[in-house]
Amino acid sequence: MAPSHAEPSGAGPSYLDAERGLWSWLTTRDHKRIGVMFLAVLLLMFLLGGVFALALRVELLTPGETVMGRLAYNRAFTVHGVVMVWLFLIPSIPTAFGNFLLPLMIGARDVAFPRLNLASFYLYVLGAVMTLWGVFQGGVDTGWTFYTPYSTVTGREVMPVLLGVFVVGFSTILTGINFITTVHTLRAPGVTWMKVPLFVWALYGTSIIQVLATPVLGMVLMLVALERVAGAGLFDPSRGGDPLLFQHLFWFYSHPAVYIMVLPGMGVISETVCAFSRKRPFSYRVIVWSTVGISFVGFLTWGHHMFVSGQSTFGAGAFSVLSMLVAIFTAMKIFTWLGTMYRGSLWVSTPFTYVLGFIFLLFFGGMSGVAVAVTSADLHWHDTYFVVAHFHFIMVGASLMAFLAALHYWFPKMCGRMYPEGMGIGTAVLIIFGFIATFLPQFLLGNQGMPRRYADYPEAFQPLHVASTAGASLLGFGFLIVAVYLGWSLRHGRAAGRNPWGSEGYEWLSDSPPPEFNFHAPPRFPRPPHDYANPGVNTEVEHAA
Amino acid sequence: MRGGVQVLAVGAVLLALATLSFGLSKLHLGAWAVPVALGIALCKAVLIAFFFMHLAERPGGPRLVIGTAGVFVGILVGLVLAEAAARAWPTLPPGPFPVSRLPGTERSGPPRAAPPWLPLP
Amino acid sequence: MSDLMRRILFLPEAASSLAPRVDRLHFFIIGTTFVVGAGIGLTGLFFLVRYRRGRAPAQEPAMAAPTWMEAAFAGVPLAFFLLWGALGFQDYVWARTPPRDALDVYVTGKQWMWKFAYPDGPGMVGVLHVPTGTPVRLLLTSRDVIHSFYVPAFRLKMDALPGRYTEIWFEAVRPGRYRLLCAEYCGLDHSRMRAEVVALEPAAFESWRARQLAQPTWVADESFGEEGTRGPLARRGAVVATRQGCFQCHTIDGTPHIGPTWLGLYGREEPLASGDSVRADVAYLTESMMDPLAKVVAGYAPVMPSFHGRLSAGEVGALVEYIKSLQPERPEPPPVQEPAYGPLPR
Amino acid sequence: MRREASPRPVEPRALHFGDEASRQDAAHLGMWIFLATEVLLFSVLFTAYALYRLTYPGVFQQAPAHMDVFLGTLNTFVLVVSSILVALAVDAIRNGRDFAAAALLALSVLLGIAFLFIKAAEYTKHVHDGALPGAWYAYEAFALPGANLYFTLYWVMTGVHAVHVLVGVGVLVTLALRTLAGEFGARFHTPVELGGMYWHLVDVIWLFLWPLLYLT
Repeated sequence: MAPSHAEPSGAGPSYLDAERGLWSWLTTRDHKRIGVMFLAVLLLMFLLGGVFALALRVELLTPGETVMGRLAYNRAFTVHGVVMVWLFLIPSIPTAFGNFLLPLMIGARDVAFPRLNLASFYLYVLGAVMTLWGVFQGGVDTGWTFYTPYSTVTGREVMPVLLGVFVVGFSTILTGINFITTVHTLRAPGVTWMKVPLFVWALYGTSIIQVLATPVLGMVLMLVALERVAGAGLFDPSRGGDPLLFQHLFWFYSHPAVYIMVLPGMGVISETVCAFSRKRPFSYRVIVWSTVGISFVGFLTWGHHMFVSGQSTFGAGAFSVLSMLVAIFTAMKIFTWLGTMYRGSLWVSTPFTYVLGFIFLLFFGGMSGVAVAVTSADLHWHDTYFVVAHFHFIMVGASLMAFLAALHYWFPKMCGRMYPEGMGIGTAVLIIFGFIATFLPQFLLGNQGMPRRYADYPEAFQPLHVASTAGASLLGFGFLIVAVYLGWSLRHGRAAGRNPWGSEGYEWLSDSPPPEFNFHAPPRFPRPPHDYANPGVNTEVEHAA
Repeated sequence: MRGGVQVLAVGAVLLALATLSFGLSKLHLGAWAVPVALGIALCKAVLIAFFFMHLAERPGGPRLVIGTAGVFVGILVGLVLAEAAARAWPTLPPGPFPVSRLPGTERSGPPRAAPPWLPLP
Repeated sequence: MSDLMRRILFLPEAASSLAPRVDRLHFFIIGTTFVVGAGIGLTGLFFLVRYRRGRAPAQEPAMAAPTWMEAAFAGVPLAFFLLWGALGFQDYVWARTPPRDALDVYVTGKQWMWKFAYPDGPGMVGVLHVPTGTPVRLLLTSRDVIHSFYVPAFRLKMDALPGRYTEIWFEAVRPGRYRLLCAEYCGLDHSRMRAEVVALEPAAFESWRARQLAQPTWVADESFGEEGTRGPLARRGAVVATRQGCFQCHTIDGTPHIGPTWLGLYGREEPLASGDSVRADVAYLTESMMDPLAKVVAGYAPVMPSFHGRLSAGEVGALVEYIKSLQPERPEPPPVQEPAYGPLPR
Repeated sequence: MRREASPRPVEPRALHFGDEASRQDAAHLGMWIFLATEVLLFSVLFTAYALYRLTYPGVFQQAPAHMDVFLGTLNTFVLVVSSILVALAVDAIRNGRDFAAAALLALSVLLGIAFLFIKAAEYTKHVHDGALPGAWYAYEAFALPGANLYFTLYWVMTGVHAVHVLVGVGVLVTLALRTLAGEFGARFHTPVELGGMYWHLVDVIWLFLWPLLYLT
């Protein structure tokens, strides 16, 4: 190594201060700044999706028309679904926290293709703008699933949304390519495959899914667009086509997409549960192999969305069994996290509160997933609020809790300041409670037979809807508090210091916030991450000037 | 220069295989036609990947990546076909079948005439 | 016991022979979930109290999962999941394999209504009459987009796809009226696409059927309004209506859509949103085209654009004449809706 | 600071990657992942083809009779030869003969353009027959249920492929010009290899399209 690239040792400017001005942010190739920009846009999207979620809950307070008509309702749930799934949950943890942390966690200076990384951000913004323009201008009313033939015959403008989601998908692919290449080629000396931090493993698994599944979605959306423009007929029964083909292809992407949403969250939990239990993971290899297993088996289960769609009984049986396999990996992870806590030294902090919520809610989300993957039970539950509650347990109860855990855990890493801890724990409890109050009634609604996407419903369903709406307002209030105190802490939080959590994770070896090129000197990782039996062995090399 | 000879040799094999595909198509192999044709195409693809796309020089990552992609293509095509083939009569669509549209969107299906930029004879 | 569980879980009554089967598995799964979930929650809480920082030694105990435990993590849940999968699949196959002696009913989903037809009898819109204690095979299809036939009390759901038939069967065990919902999102009025299944004692069903055969319930006929029955002005009106996009909101077959149907509209007494009512005569129809928001029929959103300046006087006359011509007749019972195709050549 | 014995793992310092070998490794790996996404992109169309071939077996067997098999086969040979030329060009640039490499790339560009022209000729013929995709299908000689789907698939598959050929031609032109400008040589030629890989992938996809659409 040429010694001419000597960097200042000790306290240099952090990545936040290395360059100044808006332009330096917009043209940056620093993975940390790109991660922060992603985070900012993602939070905006979450706000938008959340506002629509509350609007939907208010509309469902009473049967008949409460605050909006049926058309407005159909458009609103489409906005909620499209924004939350494609503009928030799928990119959320990988693009914001993954971008920020992945190079830090493997001791690299940046991701493998920094320019591609920036391109990915701008593609995401472009796709988001197109999608939002589409949903507000044209008022798309297809739901986020774009089921044919409805999406090909509806009078609303579906095209800009299809193209927007396509572009967002491209951004996802670029991030995936970048992450896989980075993990393969840029690990620091000493970081062997079985010493890669668990969050990085989760990102790696996620990237595999993103890279292999997203192109399928892109092509399917293009085919739907072609159907609308040219009457291609591939999904149109009046021209001999088969609408089930669309469902097959769509779920080939969109079922693994569920794991795109939840796998990074599981990575966050694996990371934080070790940090706050002061213990190495109960079984590193179980977590690693279940991560890889989920990203593989997740591709084999898409047909369980189609048990009552007219698919063959053979297909239903096969997909049902394969779905059971993927649930196993989640179960293994849950047991391993509990095992990690066993005889640890638990530090009850805000991230850890979210971890506990995550484990508990993921368990119920996963089990209800198994329940709807049971073919006969799905005859009753398919497309009812049971399914709605199930996937909200996974997407909000798990992914969003993990997002909040990550936000609090790495908040000091990103901006060098702490948030008020007591407030954080209280709000976390409030959010978890509000979440259960929102979605537990929805399980019961599903049992009672309330189908999804209903603007209006028979009166028998009202009590549970009222309960759910009450819970939702609690949940919304909780998010509001988080926004307020985190915003306050950005300016006024107390300085965090390099490693406020005393974590052994590789990323905490550098300053908080990190310097522009992550480490002042090449780090040395002789011990695995999360090795709390031998604290302080992993260090940066003392710079020999 | 050894590399150049190798490229030409592989190229010759590729051209020969292409000719073979074409020749076999004249024989009308019936049910075997598609598997045989796809098998030959796969051979060609493997040759190109290994010798032209430098896979021979790059063990590890790249082979893993393209192998995985192949597996997933197999899963997608295979499971969709397996499901569709097992559908009982009368669930396979019998062909063009009149479907009524949303009232008023009859025009959303384009006309059975060429678009203006494609003049028909 | 089952009834208590049903009440706790908010399940509707079990009114078909399938429902107890589904419920039994449901209780098994939910019971296991709650036991294990409570275990996990309590374990977490226990750890939280017992191993809270400060109480436990700060030094990390050297500990890793033994292999047998890793295997158990995977094996035990898998055994449960596969057992449920197998039990469920058994019932699923049962639910999708109709007995030979089943009564056939053809079900057609259409935005946003359900139509039912018996092989020998008249069709019905919105109400399906079935005998109890008899297997009923449903052959479902759709006229436009995908719908889903869902009767919560029967625990039964099957999509109705355009361009093909799907089948499912059920056997109602008790007489009663059961709610039928559409479970697959199908557009504007998806949430109002409801109907009813009326289960009758076999004897009552037979007498109902005999009565229906003698005096069929009126059903809007699709083929109504053939060219020959209309005058030239009405025909011109049909062309104008197509060109102006009237059919985006109005139907001519009796189906309510974004706007009121035109079938039988002329001369009808329409209730207004304001509480009054108005007789749909030439004056009202003309006013509605020119100033549509003046008198909106109750139950419809005020979304119609004004056609003032977009329609000539002649075109307005033609439209009115066309609407006049759309009077319901008492049609023949619809022909038997058999699948019109044979087995596929393989 | 000492250097690791093997080129990987890389020191996270200096120019991002430790040396040229690991830079190449990363570039190739990234390119392969991108190619994998392309493969999955086309797999959607192959799935649709397989499903409709299963549904309308007769139509798909008769369809090649309505295709211009001669032009299709000619196109196969054009693409394979151009692929060989690109492989030769990579070999040439590795051995430092950059003018030869540029010439070979230019030749394969010509073949790529020839491919597009032949394809256009075919398309014209189909338009004259009325064998247009989807709703515009009006080919009297082949009016079976499902025939319109065959031609929809034909247009979409070859159309998406043609777009890739077009992009590939653009890439090859850029590479040829940059080679002529002396940007690449025996030492640094990763872009030529990557661009070549893209072109080969386009070729491979055609090698699957050709038997499915023209031969069987």
